[in-house]
Amino acid sequence: MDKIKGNGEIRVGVYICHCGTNIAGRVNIKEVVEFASKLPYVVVSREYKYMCSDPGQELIKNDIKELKLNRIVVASCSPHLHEHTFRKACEDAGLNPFNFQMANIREHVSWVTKESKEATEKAKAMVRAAVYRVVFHESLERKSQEINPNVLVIGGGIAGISASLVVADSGKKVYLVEREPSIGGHMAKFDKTFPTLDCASCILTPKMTQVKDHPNIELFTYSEIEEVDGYVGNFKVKIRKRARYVDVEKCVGCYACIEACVYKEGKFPDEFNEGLSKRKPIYIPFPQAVPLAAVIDPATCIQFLSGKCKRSCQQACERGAIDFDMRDEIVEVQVGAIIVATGFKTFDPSRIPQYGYGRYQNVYKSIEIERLVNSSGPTGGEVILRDGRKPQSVGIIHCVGSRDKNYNIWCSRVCCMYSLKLAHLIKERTHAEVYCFYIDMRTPGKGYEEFYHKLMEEGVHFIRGKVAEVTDWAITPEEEGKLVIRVEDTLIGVVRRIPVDMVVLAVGLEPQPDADEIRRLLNISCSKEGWFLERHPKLAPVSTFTDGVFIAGACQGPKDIPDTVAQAEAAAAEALSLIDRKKIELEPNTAWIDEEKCSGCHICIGLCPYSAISYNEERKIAVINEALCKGCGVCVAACPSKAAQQRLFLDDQIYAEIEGALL
Amino acid sequence: MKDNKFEPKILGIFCNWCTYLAADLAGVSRMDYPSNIRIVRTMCSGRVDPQFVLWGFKNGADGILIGGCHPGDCHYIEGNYKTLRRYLILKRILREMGINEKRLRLEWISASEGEKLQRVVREFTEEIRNLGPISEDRAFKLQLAEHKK
Amino acid sequence: METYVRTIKYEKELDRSFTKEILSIPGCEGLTNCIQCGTCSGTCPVSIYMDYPPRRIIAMVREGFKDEVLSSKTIWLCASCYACTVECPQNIKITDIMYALKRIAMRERRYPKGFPIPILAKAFFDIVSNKGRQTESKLVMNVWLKISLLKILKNSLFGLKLLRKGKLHFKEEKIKDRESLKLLLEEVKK
Amino acid sequence: MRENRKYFYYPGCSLKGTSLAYEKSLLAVFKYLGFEAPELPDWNCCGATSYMSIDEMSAFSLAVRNLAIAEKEKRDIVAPCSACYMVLNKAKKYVEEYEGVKDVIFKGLEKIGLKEHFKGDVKVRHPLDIFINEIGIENIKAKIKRKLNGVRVFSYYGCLLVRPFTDFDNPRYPTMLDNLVSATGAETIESALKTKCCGGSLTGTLENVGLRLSYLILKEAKRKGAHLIVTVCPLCQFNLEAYQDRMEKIFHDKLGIPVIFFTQILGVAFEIDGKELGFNHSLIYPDILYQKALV
Repeated sequence: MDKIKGNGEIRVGVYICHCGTNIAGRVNIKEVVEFASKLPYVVVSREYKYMCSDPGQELIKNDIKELKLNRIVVASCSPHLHEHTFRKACEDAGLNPFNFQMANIREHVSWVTKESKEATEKAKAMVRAAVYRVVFHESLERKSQEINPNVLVIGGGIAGISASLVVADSGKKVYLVEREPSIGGHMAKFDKTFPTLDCASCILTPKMTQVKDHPNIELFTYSEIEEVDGYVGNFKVKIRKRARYVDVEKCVGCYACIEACVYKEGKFPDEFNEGLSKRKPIYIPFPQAVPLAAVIDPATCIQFLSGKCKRSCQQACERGAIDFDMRDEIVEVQVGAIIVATGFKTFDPSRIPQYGYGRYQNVYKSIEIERLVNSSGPTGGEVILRDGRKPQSVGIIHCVGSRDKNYNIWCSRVCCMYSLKLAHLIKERTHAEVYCFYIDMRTPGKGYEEFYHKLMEEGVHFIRGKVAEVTDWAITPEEEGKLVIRVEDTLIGVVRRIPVDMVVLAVGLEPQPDADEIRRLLNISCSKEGWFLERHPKLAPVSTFTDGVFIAGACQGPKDIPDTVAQAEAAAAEALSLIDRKKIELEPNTAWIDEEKCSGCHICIGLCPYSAISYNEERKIAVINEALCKGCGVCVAACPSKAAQQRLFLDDQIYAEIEGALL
Repeated sequence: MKDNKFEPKILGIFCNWCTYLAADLAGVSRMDYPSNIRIVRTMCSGRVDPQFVLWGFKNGADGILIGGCHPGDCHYIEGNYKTLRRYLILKRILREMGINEKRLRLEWISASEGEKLQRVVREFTEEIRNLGPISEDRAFKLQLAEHKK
Repeated sequence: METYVRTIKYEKELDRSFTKEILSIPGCEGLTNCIQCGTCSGTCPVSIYMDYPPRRIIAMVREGFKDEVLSSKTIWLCASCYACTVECPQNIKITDIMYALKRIAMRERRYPKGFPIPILAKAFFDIVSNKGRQTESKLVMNVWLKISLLKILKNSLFGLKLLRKGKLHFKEEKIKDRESLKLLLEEVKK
Repeated sequence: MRENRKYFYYPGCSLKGTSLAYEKSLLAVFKYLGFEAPELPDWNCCGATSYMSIDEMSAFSLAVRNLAIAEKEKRDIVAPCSACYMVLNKAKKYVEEYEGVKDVIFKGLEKIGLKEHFKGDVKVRHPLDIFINEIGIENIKAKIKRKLNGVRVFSYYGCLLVRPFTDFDNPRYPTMLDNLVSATGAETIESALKTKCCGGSLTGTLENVGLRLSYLILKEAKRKGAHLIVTVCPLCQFNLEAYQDRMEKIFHDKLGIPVIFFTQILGVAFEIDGKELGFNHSLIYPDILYQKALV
């Protein structure tokens, strides 16, 4: 504290927030206010119910003007939440916003401390640390940078499609990257959507076509993100266009190549039909695919396996679209904002052996049934067992892989509703007896509960109980040849054995297996379950902690189509709002070199991850290019002569903060 | 406080992007932990100058916890690797100085690991509580002895 | 005249301290997490013989229905096969809770009278506490003596069959250092 | 981690009583494979399930005394009885996980001079785990002299071996026993009942309950065309074999299915003498294993 520079009289104002009872319920505010008022340089110390509210901010602004305060400390929540708010208030009152420091006495004190006395002591220490630190703060200027107006959207499911269209319609350029050969995602596989039972492809296909035809959308299918560089407003993105061996520009989707393939019949599991039908090595994923173009799977194509195929597909293509020599291609694009909409994966039920998936052929995953009931699916919409029989009784098991600490703890949110939908469709197509086994029926949504009632009227048996096992173990003659579901009917309190022909496992939603790679590429965070983490669960649901990167749809957590679209459009709006600012102000926490102290030792140069530091041969000193500096401070910590310094994180500021914190 | 046991002072220096956010998350999730820790924020754990640590001990910290992003997850590409290198050297220096090296700990705690933060702070506080005040370490005893002369 | 049994439960008839006691026992801490899904009952091989399925026992313990729980046959029917514990989606150690309930029922002598399972447990306990090992023939005789002499007669042919095949013998099994076993058991019971 | 693990054999009460055949065949097979495991000195009852119903800490202390004796000699334990295996592992885990349990048990161990010998390093393993993960299925295959082709085996794990503290197999759908039995050339039968409870001690106390559980397993084995049942647990073997004539009367069903230990079927494949394998204790003799047609 003795080292304060002589830049005029220092007048600190301290403001302690109650945050309703969030802080005041644990911390003795009066004591902290009293304590703060006695700290050095403190002119005024006040409390208020909600500092972030208008009257709270007014209090600060008035004091700045009337008491000539030139340093402000607010002790309230995390700076990640309201630092911005209070800096703005300082600025409004004519004080440089960087003469401000925040003490986090909510997240780091009142919410994590049981004893009131301890919490009060800790709050005092945090306030002291902030006051000691703010004394060393100085006025700083923000630098601004231009924002690239293009937007990258990762993932071409309903979330990515919706976000792309909103952004593109506003006149901005969109790069939409999808890793499958067609956009459409999971929704393209569904027949009907709950609770309205409107046809999924009737509402999705027009949107897919719009994407294809939109002048502002550049579509990259069968492509993945390779590298992301840069920061908000100026991202450089490398996209790997995987070789599809069919030129999308030339292909018209006439199927001639597929008919000509040396395989007369499909032989390999069809991914789009969840393996319920077979495809050839050259195929079009589904008739409404966008782009409507064939793709060759090199893992099954004879030409790629042996090099000795007749290449009848190539000969059949009049437009010469097939190119066996095609290679992966890297395309680099520049964008100002990124929307991540990478979706989810369905739970693999073979992880629960007692449900018999993979062992009993009439145990299905729900997504397989979506294909079975789909009129463009492998059976033309007929619900039949693998041996061709029509099931007379069907059991639908909810919460498979969800709400279970042995697998995934979360509720997948969509399973109750899609199970009801499948129950309806199966009943409609087969007139079978349908049993739904649920733990809790979760139908919060517009028209959802009504749909549940409709199903009850239709005569579906609703049995409350988590199924213990599905077996082929027959005890009675009626059970022979059937799958037996054993469950406690918890509403009656009796264990039941129910023989059925078909079992449907309502599998839950999981993060994509490679979500972690996307997370690293974009420098965003995941929740511990693996879903992408939003900046704030309520107030910033589509932002991330990395500026300029937004998230939409099920990659953030399980959600249904309406919620996904709402979030996608919100993410698009956020991205547009960012881009339309044209310029972005950067946090002035960059480093610089004190030329007089620099000995030219080179230590910092090798450390900088952004190559922002160079050596000036003439003056024999290091020089930092502040446009490249991102403000990590690694060079500062390493500089042996203290020549490197970082704004907002000056050594003196941190020393003072540490001293103050150790009350 | 409880049982008149020694209550250590603990300084936490957390990076802005991972561990500081984990502490925020622990708060939002109401995961309580001992109040001994005082948290100071730097943008990257790579900003932690070894002198911060020494300054902390000098100013009465009985234990110092540095928190950074997991290897490979650093917001600034590889600042945390530099932290690790410095940390290892710093531990040796502390040993030489006669300060128990257990008083300094480095942990990788990501933004989603509120639970880990709680666990680490609990463990570390307990460990330091058992070690006793830093003034009982050799370095400080020597200093005190010097002083008396 | 027909009599009707009143089934309403008043708050004052519940024993909340019972719930607290169970919660404090190692292994029983997960009790409050139960979502009443019935996996335990459905998985349990003997739930079909129980007066209350395990799911209801958990619910009753949680709400302090001490009398019903301690006098139930359920806790004694549990064969401790751990199937419920493995499958419980909330990772509640149901088998451990059943053990805890058995112990309290024994302590308070609340188990169903003449029910053979607690008798076996007690006989087992006594032999092992004294000898350090179990002698199966002795255990069976002790239990049968307590239940009914008739049972011995009824099972004598069965016993003979086992004797002939060397599956049953009357040599008493015991450990050498019974002194230290006694010390150990006394110490941990304090 | 200790190099070159050494083992003690922990018989438990059953292997000295109703399941002498298990002890004989296990030791014979161990000898044949050159696996050394002397009997744990002055071992005591593991505490088992009944003991746990009376007093928790006494039950844990009984189990831990055995662990401490083994650890004193720096050896691990092989426990062939599923109940002993589970109980010993459970005691170890609870001492590790619960301070309250640890404090009491350590106080007890101190009293009998075993505290300083017990850190909780000792491992408790089942012979099945040893065969698969220590000796190795390939090594076992190489030593097989008599292939048991054509024998249909219902491999029955029972409950406690795989639940809930086992780490060497999937507790919901174990396969290790099937793998081992297949190594002899015998065919194993897929069944949902392979980990279902046999009734345990209920067969002795509530006969109608226990017998029905055992009967369902036998019935399923019969339905799936099994020649014999192979098991890893003394109580399962006893329940499934000894009461078959009684079940036949109650359930009006013809059974007569041999129930043997997995060590016995291995012994047959190794051509160890039947008496050494304890077949003289069998109530239902597994003729099928000795039919000439197999050779």
